[in-house]
Amino acid sequence: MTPSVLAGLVGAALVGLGLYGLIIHPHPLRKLLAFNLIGSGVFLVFGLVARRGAAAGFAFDPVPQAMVITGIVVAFAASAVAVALILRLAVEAGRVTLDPEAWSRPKGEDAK
Amino acid sequence: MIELLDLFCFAAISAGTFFFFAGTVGLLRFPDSLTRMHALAKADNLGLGLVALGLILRADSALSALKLIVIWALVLLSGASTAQLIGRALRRGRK
Amino acid sequence: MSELLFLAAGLIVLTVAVGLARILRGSDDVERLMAVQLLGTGGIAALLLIAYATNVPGVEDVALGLALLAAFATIAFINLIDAEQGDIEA
Amino acid sequence: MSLLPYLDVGLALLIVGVAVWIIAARDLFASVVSYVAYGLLLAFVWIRLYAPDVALTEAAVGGGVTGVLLITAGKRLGALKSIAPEAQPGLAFKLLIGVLAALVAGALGAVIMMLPDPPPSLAPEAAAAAAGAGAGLGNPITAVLISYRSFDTMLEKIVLILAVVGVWSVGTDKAWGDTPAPFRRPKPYAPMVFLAQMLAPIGALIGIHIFWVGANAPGGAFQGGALLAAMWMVTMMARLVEPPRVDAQWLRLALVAGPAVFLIAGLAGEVVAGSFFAYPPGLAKPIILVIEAFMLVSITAALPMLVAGPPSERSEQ
Repeated sequence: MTPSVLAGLVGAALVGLGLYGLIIHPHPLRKLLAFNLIGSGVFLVFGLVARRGAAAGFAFDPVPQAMVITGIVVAFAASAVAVALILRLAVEAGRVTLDPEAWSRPKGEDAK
Repeated sequence: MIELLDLFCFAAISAGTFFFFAGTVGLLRFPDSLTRMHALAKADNLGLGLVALGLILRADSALSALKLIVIWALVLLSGASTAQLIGRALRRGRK
Repeated sequence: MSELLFLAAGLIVLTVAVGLARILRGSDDVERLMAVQLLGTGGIAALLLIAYATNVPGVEDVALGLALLAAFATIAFINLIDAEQGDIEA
Repeated sequence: MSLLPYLDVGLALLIVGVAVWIIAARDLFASVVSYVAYGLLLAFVWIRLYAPDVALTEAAVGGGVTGVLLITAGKRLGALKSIAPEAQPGLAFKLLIGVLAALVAGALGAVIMMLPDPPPSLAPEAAAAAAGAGAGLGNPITAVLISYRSFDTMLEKIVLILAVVGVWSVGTDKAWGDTPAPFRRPKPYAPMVFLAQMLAPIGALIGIHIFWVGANAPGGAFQGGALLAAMWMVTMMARLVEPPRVDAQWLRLALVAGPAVFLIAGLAGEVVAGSFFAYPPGLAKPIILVIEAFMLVSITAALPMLVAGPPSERSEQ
């Protein structure tokens, strides 16, 4: 097994882990972290494809690598928007939750 | 001559690795946050410094060697300054 | 010679990982930050060692970037604590 | 007998271990801090994949700037002590989701083991782009970003602007036009000021260096811009410079400059060189350099604004 295949398998494991965390965690920031794990897992699979596509005198295929660079920046932008939304939600609701019923309950009267 | 340089490289990198090891041992064994911070500083400053010193001899160009020195200097600067910041935060936290 | 660099890189990553595990299991936020800083320094060292042994070009610039950002998270964190507590003494 | 495979396996285990910790940690802040460590470890893997450009981006954007964003969010959310512990899903549900996630990971792993051989590659076309339209670019990744897939890169800059607009629009009406909150400190603090004063000039130099060598070596506008943005944030945190008001004209100009120049150059290509985003031969290198320089400005302006979050009103004292 070459190092790049290993990296690809790590990417697959990260996608699985991230998916699990995304569904399991009720906390929105934990969901965001899990979502970023999925993203980086996909990037690693791209990295494997880039390494396999070594041709034309390069040690790698530059196209997938360039897409990963674009992807990292876009993932960051999306995370920033998500964080802003989560923080505003927390300020408005007085608690950090995605539970839609939390809005109909007055503040301080949280779930038992 | 080459062997002598290799020997120096070997010695510096081994010493650097040792200081990383020492830093972690300190982290595991020392009783409180401030002493643990002291142990970490050894890894930061000496560990990386010696590794960079060992690699300078293997650098392709003068610019690469210069960059290695700058890397070390930057870590020294950040390590020393953040130790101050962290120390203050720890002291305040205990009040 | 490159085997030696791998060995050194492996040892550094191992010791740093042990320290990281120890601290992440603790409960102090400031200490967790110290662990990340240790990983940052160890990471730079191991990165340089591996890259020199496998001849990846341009890795000094990656290490420069990491070294530059070594204190970044800590600064942001300390800043937040100070903003919370107000500057009592400063 | 080489040690390298063992090192690779160790690194892989370490990354998966840290990822498990991100998901499993009880404490929110522990999870966030592990994510910063995780970003750093990923930079390693990218070096092992012979992708120093990506490693640099991951270290600067993935580890550094995202780390600060998440630490800020984690600390502020952690301060809300009124949160009732949320209902955790039951064991059976967790088990079910675990099986589902394992299936997805397994399927992806199986696909990875069955990738076509010989592998498809766009490398020859990218090489042609580097030799033709992106004349004089020794770094194939920069050639791909700025020439072969230039449309992507321009739209990605527009995504950054949209994200800034999105973040700003989350603020309250009353605070509109004011400065973002997190960089405000009551008073400058000497060690932090010292660190920022030392770090920022060196960092600016390194950021511009990485931008400049991007034509021929790992680096480029993304990576250099991320480092410059980090340095700007450090100086703002130390109160060396004040954070800008979000309605400042120069800030908005800086944000739009990159995509605007890129778009103008692209449209000009239609007229001068015969197709959208084609660069006239002979002038390709200077045009690309100008586009990249303006992109650097936009990235440097956008990232701190994204980390800082929406504008918030100053507390009246």
